Amino acid sequence: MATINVNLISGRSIQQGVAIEGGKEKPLYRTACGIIELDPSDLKELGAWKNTNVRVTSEFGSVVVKAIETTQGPHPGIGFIPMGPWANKIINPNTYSTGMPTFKGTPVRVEVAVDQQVLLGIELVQKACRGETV
Amino acid sequence: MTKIVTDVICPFCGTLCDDLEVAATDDGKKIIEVYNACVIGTEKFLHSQASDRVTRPRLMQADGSYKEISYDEAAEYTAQMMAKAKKPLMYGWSSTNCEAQSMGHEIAELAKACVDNTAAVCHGTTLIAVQDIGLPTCTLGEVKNRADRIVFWGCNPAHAHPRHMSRYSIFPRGFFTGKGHKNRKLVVVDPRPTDTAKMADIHLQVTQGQDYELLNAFRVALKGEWLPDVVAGIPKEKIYEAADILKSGRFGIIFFGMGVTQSLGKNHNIDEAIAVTKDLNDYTKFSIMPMRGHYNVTGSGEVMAWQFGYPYSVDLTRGFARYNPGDTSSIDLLSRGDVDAMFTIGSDPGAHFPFNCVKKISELPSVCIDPHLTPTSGVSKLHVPVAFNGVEAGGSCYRMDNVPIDCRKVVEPPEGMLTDEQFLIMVRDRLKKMKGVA
Amino acid sequence: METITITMKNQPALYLEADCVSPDAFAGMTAAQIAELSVYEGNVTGTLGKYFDVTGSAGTTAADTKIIVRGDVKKVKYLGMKMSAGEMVIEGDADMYVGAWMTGGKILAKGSVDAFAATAMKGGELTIEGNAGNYLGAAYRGDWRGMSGGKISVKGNAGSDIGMYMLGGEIVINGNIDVHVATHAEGGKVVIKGDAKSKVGGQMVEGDIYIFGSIDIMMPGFKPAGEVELEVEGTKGKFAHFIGDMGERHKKKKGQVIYANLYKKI
Amino acid sequence: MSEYVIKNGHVFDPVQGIKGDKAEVAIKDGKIVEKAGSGAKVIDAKGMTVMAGAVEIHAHIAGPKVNLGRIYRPEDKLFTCTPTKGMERMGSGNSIPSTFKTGYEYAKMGYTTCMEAAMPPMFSRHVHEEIRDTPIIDEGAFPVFGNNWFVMEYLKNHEVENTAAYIAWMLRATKGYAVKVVNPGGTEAWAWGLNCLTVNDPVPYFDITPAEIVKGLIEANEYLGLPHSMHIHPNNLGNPGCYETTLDTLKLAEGMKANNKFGRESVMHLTHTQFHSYGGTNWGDFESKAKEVTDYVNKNRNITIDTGNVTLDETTTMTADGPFEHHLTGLNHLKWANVDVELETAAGVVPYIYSPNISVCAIQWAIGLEIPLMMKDPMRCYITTDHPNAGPFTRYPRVFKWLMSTKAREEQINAFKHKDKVLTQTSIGSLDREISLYELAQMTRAGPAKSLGLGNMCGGLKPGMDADVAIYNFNPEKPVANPDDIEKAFTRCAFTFKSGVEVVRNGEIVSTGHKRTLWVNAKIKDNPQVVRDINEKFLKYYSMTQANYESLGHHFVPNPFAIEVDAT
Repeated sequence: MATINVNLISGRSIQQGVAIEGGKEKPLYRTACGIIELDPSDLKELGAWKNTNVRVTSEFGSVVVKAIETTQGPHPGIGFIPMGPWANKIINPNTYSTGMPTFKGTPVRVEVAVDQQVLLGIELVQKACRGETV
Repeated sequence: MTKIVTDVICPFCGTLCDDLEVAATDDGKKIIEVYNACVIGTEKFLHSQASDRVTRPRLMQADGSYKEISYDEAAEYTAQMMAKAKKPLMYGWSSTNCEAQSMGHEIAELAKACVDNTAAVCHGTTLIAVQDIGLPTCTLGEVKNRADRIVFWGCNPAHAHPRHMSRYSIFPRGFFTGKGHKNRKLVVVDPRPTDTAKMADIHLQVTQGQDYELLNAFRVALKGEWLPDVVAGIPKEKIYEAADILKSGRFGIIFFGMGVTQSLGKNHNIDEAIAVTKDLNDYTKFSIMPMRGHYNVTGSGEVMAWQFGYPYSVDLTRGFARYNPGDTSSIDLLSRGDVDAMFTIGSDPGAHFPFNCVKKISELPSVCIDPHLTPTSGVSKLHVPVAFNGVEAGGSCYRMDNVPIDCRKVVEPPEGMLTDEQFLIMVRDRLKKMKGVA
Repeated sequence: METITITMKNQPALYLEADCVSPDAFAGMTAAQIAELSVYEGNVTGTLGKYFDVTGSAGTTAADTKIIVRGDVKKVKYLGMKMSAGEMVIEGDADMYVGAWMTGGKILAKGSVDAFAATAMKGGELTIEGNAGNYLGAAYRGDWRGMSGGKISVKGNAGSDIGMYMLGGEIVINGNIDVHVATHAEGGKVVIKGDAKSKVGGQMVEGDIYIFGSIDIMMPGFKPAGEVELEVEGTKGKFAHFIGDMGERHKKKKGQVIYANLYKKI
Repeated sequence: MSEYVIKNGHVFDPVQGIKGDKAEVAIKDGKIVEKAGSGAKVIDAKGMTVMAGAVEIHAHIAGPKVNLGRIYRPEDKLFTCTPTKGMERMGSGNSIPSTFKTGYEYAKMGYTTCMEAAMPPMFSRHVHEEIRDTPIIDEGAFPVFGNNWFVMEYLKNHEVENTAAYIAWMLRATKGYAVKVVNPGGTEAWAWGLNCLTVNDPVPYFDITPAEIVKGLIEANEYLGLPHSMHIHPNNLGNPGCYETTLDTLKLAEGMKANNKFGRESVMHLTHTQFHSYGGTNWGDFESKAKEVTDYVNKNRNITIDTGNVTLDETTTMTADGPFEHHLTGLNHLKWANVDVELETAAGVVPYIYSPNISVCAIQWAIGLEIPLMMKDPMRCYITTDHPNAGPFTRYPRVFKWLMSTKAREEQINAFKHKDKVLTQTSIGSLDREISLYELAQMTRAGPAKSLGLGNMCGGLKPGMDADVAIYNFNPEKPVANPDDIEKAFTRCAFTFKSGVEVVRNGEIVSTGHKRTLWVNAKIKDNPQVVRDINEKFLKYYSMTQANYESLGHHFVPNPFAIEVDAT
């Protein structure tokens, strides 16, 4: 199976904003934030169709999200996961003693994971806290 | 019959729009329609009306299930936790009003706790930079009335602050800006061609993590000094050109966001951006402003500063206030295992902290005060649902430019539900008794 | 010189703040008196003796006092804070603020130390045989008066933001460093014998940085100014000379603009 | 409410002309009374000095720029934060204390009424939230008008009545106390990076001069009959040679007469006069012009002033004079904060160290003392440090020491590195006047109270006035052995009473009292034009709605005290 390495950034999107106000226990939150936006060239290199589940892994953790074609591109080499528990499972928590984690700029590996599920937000956090794979 | 409430303040982002109109039923119980708000603000008002809303405190049981308890029991549980802890962390505050923040600070003082707000994961590094070199800034109306140069650096208002551009920054016609956006030059710096960048006269697609270098190059370019051929992925000609555009305006402003506060360089990115702004004042008038996220994170910083002297990450454990992000900041406290109880209000660290910190929260005695079900409520031992501030309760809030605006109550909360402030008063009174304070 | 030894016996559950552990605070005291000094674990005040065995005795003055810290003090903050004279040896790793605000005396940390060591140091010597954390020899938040004197030596690596707002004194790192070094400095000397990453010397007004290894990304504000032969910390060699930060303000002396210098070994 | 009778103390009360006589002061129901009941608690003030609670006429103690100072100066608090103690909340800050510490420190020094000197109207809710959290002392706040678009547009056509109507609206909307002017026109010019350095420099776009703004605001102030006069920080602050601009500004009040029911005689209050009394053409030939300025003020009875004494500390400068702070950061290269406020004003903040080793700082120190020593009428000259600009207010006792003791002044002059320069550039060395306790009571109590239009309420011990009393451990019958004893005595009161409540005993807080917010409610004739103008500006140019601007509910001002003015 092909894997690609991208630089992960997280951040806001309007769908993320709507979803957090609409209820983080709801599927809409997963639709908005349980995704990774990839450049079409990176999707191609990964050998994945749009809207395929992928496992994204960094030095700090691993999470399953749905790979979608970027809405604000092109940005080859950059992956974007809207801010939320999915992104935070894998971002670099190093604060460099400033109090601020490195939410943007974490090297990650992306691999296709069609048979794995993207969890709901609260479920993801609860399972991960229990030490289960998410 | 319906009644229309006017001049309603939107309790979502730091733009703190105050021109919403809300149609509610005559008995003041139900919201029917929201006018003038962005899609997020509208959702915020309407979601408060969800039929499946949790309305009573819930205590997690040993098997992971929840048991409904009374507010009295919840206040007692919270006060006990605060009284027992050696180093409790009281985190959040950015989605509640200044009155509740003030009451929370009394609790923090009694319990000798650490107090921190969501700047910790948002604009905390901005505050560090401001402490290092200052901040030439202005109110948003100044931008509307005067600005002809707008820079969005590492921020994407099209998504995060949807009405910012129409109310204040790009489109409005003001006193000296009668032609609206036609007289404004827009520069966007972002590693992605975002929806904001697509509107720009110049988009500099900076290499992610090299904003500090690019900002430094701007300062060099303003002075007309030597530059390497390419900085942070941008050819030097483009940097000189952009620097000239900024210099040639009458009134300019840099808005910046988490693209710079959270990337490598952190506080120094802002530090250098402020230095660019300061330098530009040698040629014209320039200001800079952080795009604050939560609608009242600014207020939390203000109240914390006038009461304790510092805008966030305050440690009261020794009985007096101390401050040093890296030591007294939430992420470092949790990552290092330097707290033994977690009190969350008006924010969702479960969703927005790195996972190692969330796991730590799940292992601690913990209380989450939040109208919503959230990842934080999902890992906390006690969840106390409260009225939606800005919808079901009013109170003082501060916009991203520090302008104070008093939020309005639009409808009644569901029967028997308390506001943040009311619940905190119950906790404070109990804690006072436990500590033997009159 | 009298020696007092404190040995960790009861680990704190959280972290311990032991700003009393300095020759200045111990001077003139017996071991029993020292054991009664206050330390803090969160909001609970305890005695030093609750956590440490205290043996030996202190000298009459700080200068006559040597402190040996034994056992696992990875979770102890503020060792040697504000010390003005005397000596301290920390045998294992220590937490934050080792030698912070120190004005004199010597500290030898045989292990590694965490962030904020030697904050705003004015004088004395701090030697770290392991690694140093972030903000080594940096200013306190908001203060433009950073390290102004003394010497810091690190055998291992150091973190980010070392020597921020440095005004004087010397920092020598044998290993590698993370991002940001001597940011906003207006004096002083920093020598890095290993590699640096990026953001080296940003916003520097005055002062000198020597880098023996590589720099991942140069600051655009440092302009090439030729090559020089130098002897640095006992090593002779050819260095590429850069002046900067060209974007920053600079003083003039006798009509000449004074820049900060960055020397990179070739 | 408790009754008290203060016995055996040496009373200094300019309102009644009592100059150190042993007199009884009786307190009942929050007021000074002729005689208290037999059950009154007796306070023995033997060997002590008894004065009315002091009145602060000009300090920056609450609001956005003060808090910006707190936010951006963690180093101002390092190692000095104070713990919860009895009734006291935690405290922090040296040059910019937290709100709690501000209230406690003033009360401990015997101050009971304080004025926040510059309230940006748009930020009035913030100012009032901080005032609410400042315990004990009564406070008012001065909204700034000197760069306000409405004011400039009205006064361009000399529309005094409309200006007055606008001021009345603004005082109501912001719960403000007086008309404050800072660098008239210059701060609006600063919105474009420019300034007005003389009273005749035109304000960009608005086609008006600072002189016209100042004169018009005095006229509007007297049209309304407000308790305080127009309160001005003139153009060209802090520059060598600025005294000429100061004299030009003072002259604008010539021929104007006070019109009010409060006993106020002045029409202009010149604040922090020290910063406006500089001669010379550069920092090298910088010199004092205190004599020229005080000569003018001595001759013109419709002017009051305060001093702005430099205390030789590290401090934080903050002012609505935006261009000045930009100028200052260029001189000392320390961190610069600036906030421009739409349609109204601006503010800047820069830390500053008044070093006794720098000649300019030492000369500034001398000028600050020359002014009160040269003023003939202590009822028209008040002691301030323009806190925190020339030094923190907590240094008042040290300023009193310098004023009351030539020996203390000599000691300080001898400690300066550039002593000779101080002596050639100022006349501080030749002034042997020592301010008496009675004069001190005039300069810190009766005088500022009168200028604020509060002369019937506070600043004195006459029966019927508020029972604000400060008792100092200072025996006026004993010669002062060491000038430092003066400083010590005035730093911590033996007792402070605020509105009849004992708030300080032996220098410690024993009650947080019933703090009030003072504001002025001016009634005017209906003025539809001004109402329309206000509506229009909000629709077009403000970034918040008029309804939200005007909403300043009870929770912001929980204990208001409105001073009513009728100008209908």
